[in-house]
Amino acid sequence: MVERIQPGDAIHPGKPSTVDRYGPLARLNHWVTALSLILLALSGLALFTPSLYWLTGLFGGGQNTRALHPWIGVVLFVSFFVFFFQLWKANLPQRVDWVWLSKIRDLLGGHEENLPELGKYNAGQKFIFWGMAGLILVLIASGVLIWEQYFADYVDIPIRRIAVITHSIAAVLIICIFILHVYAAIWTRGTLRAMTRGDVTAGWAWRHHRKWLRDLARQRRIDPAE
Amino acid sequence: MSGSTTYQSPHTAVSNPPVTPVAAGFGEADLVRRSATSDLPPPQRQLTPVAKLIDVSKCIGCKACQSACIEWNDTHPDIGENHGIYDNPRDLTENMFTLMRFTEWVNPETDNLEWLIRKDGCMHCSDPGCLKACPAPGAIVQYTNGIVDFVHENCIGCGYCVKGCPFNIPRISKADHRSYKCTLCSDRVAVGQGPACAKACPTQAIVFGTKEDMKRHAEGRIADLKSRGYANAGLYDPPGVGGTHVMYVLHHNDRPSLYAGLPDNPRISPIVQTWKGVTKYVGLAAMGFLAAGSLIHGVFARPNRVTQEDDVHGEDLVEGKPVPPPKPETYGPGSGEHR
Amino acid sequence: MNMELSRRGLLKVAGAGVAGTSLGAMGFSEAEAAVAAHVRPLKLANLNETRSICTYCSVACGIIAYSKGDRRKGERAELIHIEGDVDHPTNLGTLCPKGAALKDFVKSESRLQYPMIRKPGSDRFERVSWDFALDRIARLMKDDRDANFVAKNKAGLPVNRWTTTGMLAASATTNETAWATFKVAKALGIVGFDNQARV
Amino acid sequence: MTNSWTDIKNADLVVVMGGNAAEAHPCGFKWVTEAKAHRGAKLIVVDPRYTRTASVSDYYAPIRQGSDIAFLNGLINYCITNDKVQWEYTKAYTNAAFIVKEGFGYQDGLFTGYDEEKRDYDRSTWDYEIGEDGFAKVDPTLQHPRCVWNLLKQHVSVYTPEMVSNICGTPKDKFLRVAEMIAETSAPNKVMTSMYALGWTQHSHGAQNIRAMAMLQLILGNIGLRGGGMNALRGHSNIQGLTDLGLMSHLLTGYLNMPSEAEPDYDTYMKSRQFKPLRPGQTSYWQNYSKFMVSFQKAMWGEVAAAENDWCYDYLSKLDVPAYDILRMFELMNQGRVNGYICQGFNPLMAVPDRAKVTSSLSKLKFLITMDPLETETARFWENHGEFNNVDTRSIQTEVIQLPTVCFAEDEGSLTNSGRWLQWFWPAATPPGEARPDTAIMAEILLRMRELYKKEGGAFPDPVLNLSWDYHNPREPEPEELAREINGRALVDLKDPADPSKVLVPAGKQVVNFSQLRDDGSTMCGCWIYSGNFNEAGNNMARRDNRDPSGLGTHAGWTFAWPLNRRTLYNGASADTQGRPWDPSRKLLEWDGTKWVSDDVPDIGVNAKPGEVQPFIMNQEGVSRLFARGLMRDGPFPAHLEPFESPVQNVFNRRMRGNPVGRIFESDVGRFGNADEFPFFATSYRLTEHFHYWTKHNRVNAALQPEFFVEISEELAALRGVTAGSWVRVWSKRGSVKARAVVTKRIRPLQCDGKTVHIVGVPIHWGFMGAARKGHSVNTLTMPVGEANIETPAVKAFLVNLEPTTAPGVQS
Repeated sequence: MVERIQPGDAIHPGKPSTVDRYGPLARLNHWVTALSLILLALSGLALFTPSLYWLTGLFGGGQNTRALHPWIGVVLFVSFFVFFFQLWKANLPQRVDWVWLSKIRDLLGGHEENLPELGKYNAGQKFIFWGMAGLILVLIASGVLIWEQYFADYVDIPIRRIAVITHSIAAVLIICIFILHVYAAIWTRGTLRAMTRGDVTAGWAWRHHRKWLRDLARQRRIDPAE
Repeated sequence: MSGSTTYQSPHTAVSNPPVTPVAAGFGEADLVRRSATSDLPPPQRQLTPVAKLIDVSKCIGCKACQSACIEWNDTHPDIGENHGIYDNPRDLTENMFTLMRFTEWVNPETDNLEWLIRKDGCMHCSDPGCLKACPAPGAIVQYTNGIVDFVHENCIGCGYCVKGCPFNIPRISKADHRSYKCTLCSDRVAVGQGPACAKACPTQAIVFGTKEDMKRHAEGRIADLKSRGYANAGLYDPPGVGGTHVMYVLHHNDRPSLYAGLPDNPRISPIVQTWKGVTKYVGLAAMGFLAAGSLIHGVFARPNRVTQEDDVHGEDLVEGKPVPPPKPETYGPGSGEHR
Repeated sequence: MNMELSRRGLLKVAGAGVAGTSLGAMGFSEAEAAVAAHVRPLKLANLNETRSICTYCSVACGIIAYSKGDRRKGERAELIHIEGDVDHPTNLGTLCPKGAALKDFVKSESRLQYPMIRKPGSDRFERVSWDFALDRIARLMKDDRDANFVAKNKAGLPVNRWTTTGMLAASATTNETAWATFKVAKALGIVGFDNQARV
Repeated sequence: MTNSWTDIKNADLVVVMGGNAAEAHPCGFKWVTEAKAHRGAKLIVVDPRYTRTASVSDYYAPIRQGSDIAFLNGLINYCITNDKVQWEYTKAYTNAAFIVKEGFGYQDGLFTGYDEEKRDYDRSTWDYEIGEDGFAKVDPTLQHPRCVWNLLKQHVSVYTPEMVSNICGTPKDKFLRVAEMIAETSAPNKVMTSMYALGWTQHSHGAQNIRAMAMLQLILGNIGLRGGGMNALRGHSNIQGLTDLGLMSHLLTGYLNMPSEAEPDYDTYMKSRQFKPLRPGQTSYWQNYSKFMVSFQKAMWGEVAAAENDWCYDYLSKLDVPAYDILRMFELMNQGRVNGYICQGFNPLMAVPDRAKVTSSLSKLKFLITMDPLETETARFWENHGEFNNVDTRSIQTEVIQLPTVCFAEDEGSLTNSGRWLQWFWPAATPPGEARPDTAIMAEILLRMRELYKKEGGAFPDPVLNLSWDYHNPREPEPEELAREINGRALVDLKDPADPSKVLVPAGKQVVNFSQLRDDGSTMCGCWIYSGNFNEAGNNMARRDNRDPSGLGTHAGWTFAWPLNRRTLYNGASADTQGRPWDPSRKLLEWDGTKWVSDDVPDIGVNAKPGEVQPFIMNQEGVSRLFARGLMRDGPFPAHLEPFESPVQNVFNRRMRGNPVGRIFESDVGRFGNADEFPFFATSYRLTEHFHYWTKHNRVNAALQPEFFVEISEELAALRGVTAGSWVRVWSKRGSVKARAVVTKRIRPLQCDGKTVHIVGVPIHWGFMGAARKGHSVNTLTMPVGEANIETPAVKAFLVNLEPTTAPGVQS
């Protein structure tokens, strides 16, 4: 059975041909989320370790950092989950993901041709997607529990202690994922334009998400209106 | 001086506070700990540790300490409600640094009612959990005399101190988002005066002096209590937090928790220890390792580029030209299914 | 005898015991060497001290009132703080929850500032001048005294009672105020004269 | 207080009963904790509630409020039965040996001579047998059946531990434990102190409560010693001073009496005040009465007071009733017989029992003048504050003039504390707005009335016009001038009677103390007992030498104590009949063979020989009185009396209600409830966080105990379905209040006369003015009963009912 095409994904023949990968809403979501995550990481790290406390300077001091961080978290949470609902189906795991994963060395070693053909997302991307989603849930939940300004009166201190350590660990993990995500996007040349212009080249799609491209091409033939 | 005075009671105050400007007797140079600061220069001198001793058996629960605390610190506690008990305000607040907590307890051994009244407030731990938890450099400091003080200019109101404290003491102001607690009246101590609560205490159940003297004074009090039938009377100076600079004489030192939940064995929560310890180091290491690894990979490994062949195949597919067929293993049985 | 004189010399009498040794421990003796970066400066600096006695109960604790401005020099003096007087033999500087909060009694928002009058049937007080109030009081009292004074009883013996106006005196005023009050009330023949000692 | 606050540290045993020293006088209570910490003293608390004093006690025993006499008589009985009596003291320093007149007796709860119609006793049999020599007859062997000791023994014999337990609800074992501890202080070197307050005075038999303890203290030999005595913990900062200065209906200054109608002239007045000694060689210091009286009259009316006009004796009002006390004034007011009222620093709308009657009474005034630093409910009694003061403003025709006065911080002068210390203080702040000192207000009223009298004439203006008012600024007398006037001065050169060439005090100079006063018009003195406060040595009340060479808390150089700077009253009794201190380690007075030596001022002639001159110098007997003769209206011995409202009957006379000579007004007879309708037994008190109705105005104290509540036992809460912190309605025959419920183990039901008595504690403080939450006031519930001897309102014991309700302002 053919994987369902994400709405908005489409091929534009040309020189070179491009493939629409993300619509404006998704890109907006992505960048709001990304910016939020960066700000959260910076403000969070400032409070996580004294050696980075200087980062509070970016936010106008410790008080502002403390006040802004949770609100940025709320923005990230909302933004990410609007994003999430656009993408979650395409990120459902498939058996091929395991095959892909088992050959990850080939990927890093520059032998992507040895890897299976993939749909819109590879296992790494899916891992990032689900990792982010899960950690954001953990972070927002634990973050609310330690949001002193509004919720301190409703949460027992032992719970708050668990929440704060959970928040810290989750934050570390999400930052790690974030690094992977950013690095992967940079290392895999031609990727960034998917989130800037919203499209990728057909060659990029062929190389990395060949099944996705094949599906789109097949769709195009079925639906000549495009 | 009253030469032939037969005994000396411990008075917190030997003279009235000065009105001529006096330089503080200790300051930044006397810090032994400073929150979120690793490069604190070692103090040049060791001040003699001080302590406040609260003799619960002498306390009449009059709340003079609360009153004196409010006045000295110019705080404004709310006029609340009666909740069916004598504890008022209902809890410590950013405007109420100390609080009498009342417990009615029938001693099962004697069948007598005992009204256990404990003055709650910052214990000035030798190993202060608040300071350990605090992320803001210099918001919490500890002097070599043992006073743990909050420096409100540096406080960011995050509430980490609340989680760090084993005694549930700091309170974050909803108005200015800074954390407040008893300072042991550091401003008074710095000019040779005892804390306002200790000075006011009508029965001198609260006394203040060097920690050593306070321990000695406590010994006398404990002996008196034992002679009155309190076999388990003792000094509460919990080792789990390295001892405290606010200590209690308790009639029932075997069961501190009788006194409105005074922790039996207080210590900084292991969770907080882990959070401020292992988590921080492992987390930083993980993030650093990953970032460095990526960098190294980026420098030394070839980037994953789209090849010309890929471009050709991609364009071909778009234009409907033949392209290499799908790799067989991609389409395993049921592989296209979502679930 | 004034307080300047009387508070010198006898200052450090009570209890040197434990606290005596503590004083040095606080670093007080090395004050000049220290830098007060964190510690709040003592709020009593440059205020005027006045010895007083707590106005509440009959333990009569010694207190020191700290004020900005010196009344003895005819300046306007604002009360800033009140604390127990360490030199006082009864309280040794301690205070109860009332005494420790005396400042907020003196500076209560419900302190009266001006003479007021409430006319019969009215639902409000109106501000009046002292002259008006005192003249009005003198008039009301004299009229009532003249109308109802019992100079002689039925047997014709002088009894000099004024029973239709009474007075309750304040047992928190000074002896000197009490004596002045006593003289006026008893001279007027007010027999319905009492103070809180009765209750 | 017979002793000073600092002296309490010398006690071996402290009994707090009829008071709550830790809560009402925390800084004085310090000396109890000192006695405990340094002498190993024990503290006993006997109270209906387990108070904060009890929380630091060594032993607590519950008692039903108002039954203290039974408990105390039980203690006396225990001591006598178990031979725990300080015999040498009792025999030498009390009237135990005095023989009482034939005919005196006690039966069915009443003493001889009761007249039910008049509600009064004929006290003629309550006296000693007088011998032909004019002295009272005594039997030093205590064998005579009618000697005081044997009468006392018989009188208290019914107060067995079982009887005490039955009346008071105190479990027998607890009573016995208390008795055992107290009896130990009969040893000459063991001293007990009694600390009491309004828990004893505010009953219809208040004076007898105190007498009972005083008698116990006497037979234990604890009066006059360091660490002993009867220590009345007085209320306001200068309530002692105002009593000493006679700001009461029945008093002049220094406990001189207002004359009564039966004393129309000075000779008659003085005839009953000769105070001839009842035993040979005794001091009977009141023999000097005329010196103090004449000097007082000279202070009042100066030159006008002369021998020819009996020192202006006519100027004094003559009372036709024992006193126009506060309850009587409100009764008269309610009858429409009072037109004007001045409330100087007094808030009767909150403080006087039966608030509904108080409101009704104030509403009938033509004018009300209030002088106060603060808003008072009284000044605004006409203002509607919903259910907290539900009055019809328009119908109230009272003109109210509210005058702002200074408070202590802006004032200067002296205050007399409970230990009789007159302490001077100085002004620290500028008064707010136009607030003025009370002295200025009183002066202005006087001067303006004088002007009117001069202009218009009027009713007997002489005492007003001639009142001595020669102050530097008559419109605002200075505190020091007034203090000097209180001390007194020589009006002419005072010559030494032994050597007329020697001038003791030149004219115009201050007398040293009252020993120099004379009854020939040559001296004046405002208040004789205070004399010495401000003499030529200066303002002794401002002395600040706080040294204490003995280490026993005398502090003789600190301010001034009346009389004569004496710190412990009756201190002559601190030594045995040989003049040796009972306990050398707590030496107070010691006879060195020719004179008494002490760091205090001896309360006995300094050369008066021990064994010959007895130490109770104010009494005609020279000794203390276990038997009070006819000096008390309700009996020469204390006898158990029930409160007027009580859940149980008087076991000695079930027909008798309250004190048979307690004062109630005809119009109030219908305002009493009974136990069927009002089954619970309430008491009123103040909390340590508060001072009466003042601290309502203080944000700090208001925060420390913010809201009106009542305290009940867990058992009563269960009985009525009340939970802690919920609202309850409490009502008596006279009114109803709503309060939060504090449900506590500190109050327990008591078993009295076969009934379970549930106690309801109702604290005072709240009203409708100030910073604190508005609240109902206790006096809505309390009874307008006057104590038999002194007319103090009996507000410590009354019947109420109680049920759950909703918050004020919320309909149930």
